[in-house]
Amino acid sequence: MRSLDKLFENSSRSLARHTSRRSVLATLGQILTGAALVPLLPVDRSSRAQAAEPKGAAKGQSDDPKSCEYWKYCAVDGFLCSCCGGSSNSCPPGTRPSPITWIGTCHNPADQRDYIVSYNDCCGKTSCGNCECNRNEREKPMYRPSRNNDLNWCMASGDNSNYHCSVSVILGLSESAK
Amino acid sequence: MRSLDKLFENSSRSLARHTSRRSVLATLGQILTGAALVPLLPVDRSSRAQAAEPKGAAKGQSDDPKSCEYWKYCAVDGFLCSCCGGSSNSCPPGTRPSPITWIGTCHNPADQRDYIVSYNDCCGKTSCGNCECNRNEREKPMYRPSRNNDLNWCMASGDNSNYHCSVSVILGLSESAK
Amino acid sequence: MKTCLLRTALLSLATCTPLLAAPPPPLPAEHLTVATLPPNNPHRVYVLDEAFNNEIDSRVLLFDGDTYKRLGQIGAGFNPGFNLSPDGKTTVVGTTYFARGSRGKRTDVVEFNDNTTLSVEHEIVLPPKRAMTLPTYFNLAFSSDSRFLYVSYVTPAASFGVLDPAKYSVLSEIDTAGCVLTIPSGPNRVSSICESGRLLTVTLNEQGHEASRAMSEPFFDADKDPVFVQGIPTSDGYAFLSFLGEVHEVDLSGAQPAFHPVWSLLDAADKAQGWRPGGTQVGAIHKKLGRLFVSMHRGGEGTHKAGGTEIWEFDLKTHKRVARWPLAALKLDAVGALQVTQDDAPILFAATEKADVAVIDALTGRLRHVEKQLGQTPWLMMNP
Amino acid sequence: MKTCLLRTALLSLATCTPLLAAPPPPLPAEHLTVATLPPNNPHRVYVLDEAFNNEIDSRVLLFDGDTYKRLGQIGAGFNPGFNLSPDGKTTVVGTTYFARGSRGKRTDVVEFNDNTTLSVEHEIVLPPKRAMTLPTYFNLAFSSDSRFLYVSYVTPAASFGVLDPAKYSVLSEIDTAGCVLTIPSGPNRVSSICESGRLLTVTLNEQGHEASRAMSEPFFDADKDPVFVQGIPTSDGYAFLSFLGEVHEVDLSGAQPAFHPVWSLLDAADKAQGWRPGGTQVGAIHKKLGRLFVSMHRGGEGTHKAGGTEIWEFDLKTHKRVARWPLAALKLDAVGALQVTQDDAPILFAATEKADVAVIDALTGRLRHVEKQLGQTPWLMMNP
Repeated sequence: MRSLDKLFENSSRSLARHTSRRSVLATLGQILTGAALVPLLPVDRSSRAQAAEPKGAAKGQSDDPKSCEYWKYCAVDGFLCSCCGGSSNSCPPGTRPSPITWIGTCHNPADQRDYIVSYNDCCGKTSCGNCECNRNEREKPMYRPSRNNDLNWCMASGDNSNYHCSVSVILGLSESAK
Repeated sequence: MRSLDKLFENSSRSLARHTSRRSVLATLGQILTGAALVPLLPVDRSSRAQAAEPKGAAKGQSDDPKSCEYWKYCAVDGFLCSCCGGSSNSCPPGTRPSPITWIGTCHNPADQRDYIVSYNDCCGKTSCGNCECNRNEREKPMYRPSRNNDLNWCMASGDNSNYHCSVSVILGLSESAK
Repeated sequence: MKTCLLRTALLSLATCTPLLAAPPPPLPAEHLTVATLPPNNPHRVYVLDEAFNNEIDSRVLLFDGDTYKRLGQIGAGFNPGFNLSPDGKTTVVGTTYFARGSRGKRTDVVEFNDNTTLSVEHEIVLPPKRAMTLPTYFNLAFSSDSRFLYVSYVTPAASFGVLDPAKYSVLSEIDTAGCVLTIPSGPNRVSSICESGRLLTVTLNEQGHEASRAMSEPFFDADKDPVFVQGIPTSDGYAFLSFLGEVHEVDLSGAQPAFHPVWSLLDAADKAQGWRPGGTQVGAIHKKLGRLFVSMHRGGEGTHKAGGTEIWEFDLKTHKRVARWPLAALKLDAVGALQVTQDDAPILFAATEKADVAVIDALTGRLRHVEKQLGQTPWLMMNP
Repeated sequence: MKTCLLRTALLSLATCTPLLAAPPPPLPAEHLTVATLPPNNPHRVYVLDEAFNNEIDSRVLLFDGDTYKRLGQIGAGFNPGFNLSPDGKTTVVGTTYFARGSRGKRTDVVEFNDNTTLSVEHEIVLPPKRAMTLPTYFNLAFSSDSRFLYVSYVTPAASFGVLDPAKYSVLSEIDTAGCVLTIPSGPNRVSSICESGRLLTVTLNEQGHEASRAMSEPFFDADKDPVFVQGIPTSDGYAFLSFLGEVHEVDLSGAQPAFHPVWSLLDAADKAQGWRPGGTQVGAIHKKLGRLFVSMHRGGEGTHKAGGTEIWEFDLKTHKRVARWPLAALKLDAVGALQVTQDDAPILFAATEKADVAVIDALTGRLRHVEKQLGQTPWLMMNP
């Protein structure tokens, strides 16, 4: 459980900056659910290319955070914030990170490790409309919200519930990488 | 002046159905301004093809009211209501005709006559987004509003000022066709 | 000239010949009107364009599969759900608006659109809890007798609202213990899908409050092979396809859900080739003919949203595949959404990932028409 | 392993060789932040995407002509006007919202966006009279000292509002007798363009109310050769191009407008070939270099909105064409909007009718970058 402790610590720190205490607790709840479900299977490379292919993304790996094929985006369904004025882990100016989120596991080919990433939406502006990315590795339908990317994770942002773009934030190593 | 009398009669009749007395008067005001400005020049065919060309419309004439090249659309800049659930002279279901309008003259190749047409916008829904048409024969900038198609003619429709699509309604023969 | 024409009709042509050569009378003045919808026909389809690049401007487009005409547009706001009333006369849209378009006060609302005038007749303002997710049959759903309208909430805590579509009021909110969406059955039952693979079924009383609830046995395994939430209406309930191509038919005609034996879309060869269903509306069923149409592609884990490169047709009685239509042969892009009309000359509507909508003869697979760019992102299609 | 690496640094490698061959340490955890804009640079451009197919979702996109990065987005509502404050720190957007997106209560408003945070800091609610038309420099404009903000009204009766951008209040409405738009000059003068070809200039008092008005001589003929309303900023005022390619430079530095001698973009050969300016933002001027860039095409009457197939560069002193850049050679579609930066290494931004924005070296005409699909319909570009 070492990495899980680490995980909570990181995620709570990173999220506390932007969110109320209530929503941090909500977030930890989400992450707890998600972390408990991290599969031990290795990532299926072939499926990744397939998943991205129909949406016109380039096949294979990419080191470019503006590319849908960038390793951290293995379950992003939306616009990449790195093409909208943000980065792979920062929201564009004038938008707000979603206080709640869901997490997944992505394989980094550079070090052959699996990482737990937090998928947050950036909220409060209308669709960025640039760099649409649709990858769904180990993504599950909405009856498992902690693994679902169809939900608008700006949902709990009140007057800022508009969806603008999506980020993917490294929280720590996945159990399977131990 | 026979045709001008006729023109007012028609336009007031057709518009009275949908508009308050105030706006009918406004309309007649617009048409009066416009009618006084109907040029006596014949229509410049070459210019028409050119005007439509950059927007990808087919060259030359068309009998299809869904085509930007249909003769009545010689100064339409917007979406053709005939592609949105309406026709060349009717608004789509659930939209409202603009109570105010501007008029132009279009040449009908079928009978070689110039007709005065009323360009109305259909209002109260968001952009139709289909059959965009951009033709500007004898169209003038907004300092001559009675000849301008850049203005959103839904402007006076209050809560229904959203622009959906555009129609072109025959009001009568142009003076030059006498 | 009129008198001359009159004389012509009565007497000889000779005297008028030169005048008859004169030009035709001018076109009459036209009158500006508002078009009314033509009489209803079974081949109409309501297409939700999510307008994903400009998502606050989603809309429902009414399209005619016979004339290939766009009949009109219904506003759908931001990240909407929608459905049709059992009598087909009303389109309900559950959506969200912000006072300043992209920002400002949030208002969640259900709008009632008259399908003959395409105008909003009523609305019900909701608590700001509406499930913001992909549209399905279950974001917003009517009871069989239209007495109740159910709306799914996710905050992310899951619950649903019970609305009165006659009095335009909110009757109650019912917690679903993490289970999601509102699958209607009968006049007063609502089932929600749970992470455990079970259905939670809540029975309502006359006032639209919870009378009782029951949890079914699991009918799928969310870890091994999750089902799409896009249930497909059947004669006694809904069919749920799984990521790996299993068909779970749920009978909702009784007090509690019953589950038909599970069957697979795939034989050994299909499995070996990696065929799977995928898209935003993966299948459609013609109830009377007992035929299932599915959007199929080849791919691995994570490809459940990939559009189909083929449409497969199955017989719901024999569970046999009776047709297989490769879309490349029809020069169509991958298909993300399918819908079929319920009449005896059914039309299959197939929306591609490039936003074209194909009109296909559901009996023969013959392509009749391709409507180009029916919006930006047509993700769900409904018909009465 | 950490201690080993420590020892390594201090002592010998030998003992650790096997461990050093071990994989690198895992990537550190990241922190979710909100990006701040990089320091300003002269090559930024504010691009208005009218989003014509979804017009309630217009937006202003901030784009960097050096890094080719999209820096952020400012919401712009429906059929907006916009402008930058004289100090470049604020983007003002004049727009309209409806309570239910496509319908419902109409609210006209001016929003003040902080250009360092791209967030709306203030708004002024307007009477529902805002001119709904193509964006220009004159739908919304600041006085030279930012004391006043002027907003054009058309109902279709023409007038304008005088706003206080410090107190966020409406100071007055001034009738313009049919003349349109608000061309600012000095701290308290507003000129409007009249159908008669004259400029109406209203001088304001301290309270932002009308102190006096005067009508200029006609400087163009709306029947024979109308000018585009898209004035181009010059060192002493604005240049207005005519449909037939005449250049009307208006000096607004004095109490009343003065008109420089009219000159033509076209020589006899150009005229014979039917060259004309056209588009939604037909030209741009580099003030210090005294260079005018115009989007030119060949066409007849009615083609004034056609994008340019060539960009022509003129010397404002000699009135001679100094360069001519055919866009086909750069593999660019027809160009509908032009803007140039005002620094010593200027960049020309050219927005095509296919919504691509080309980044061109304004000194050489060399194409540096094409930003694909910068929105749906980029119709106006502004820079400080």
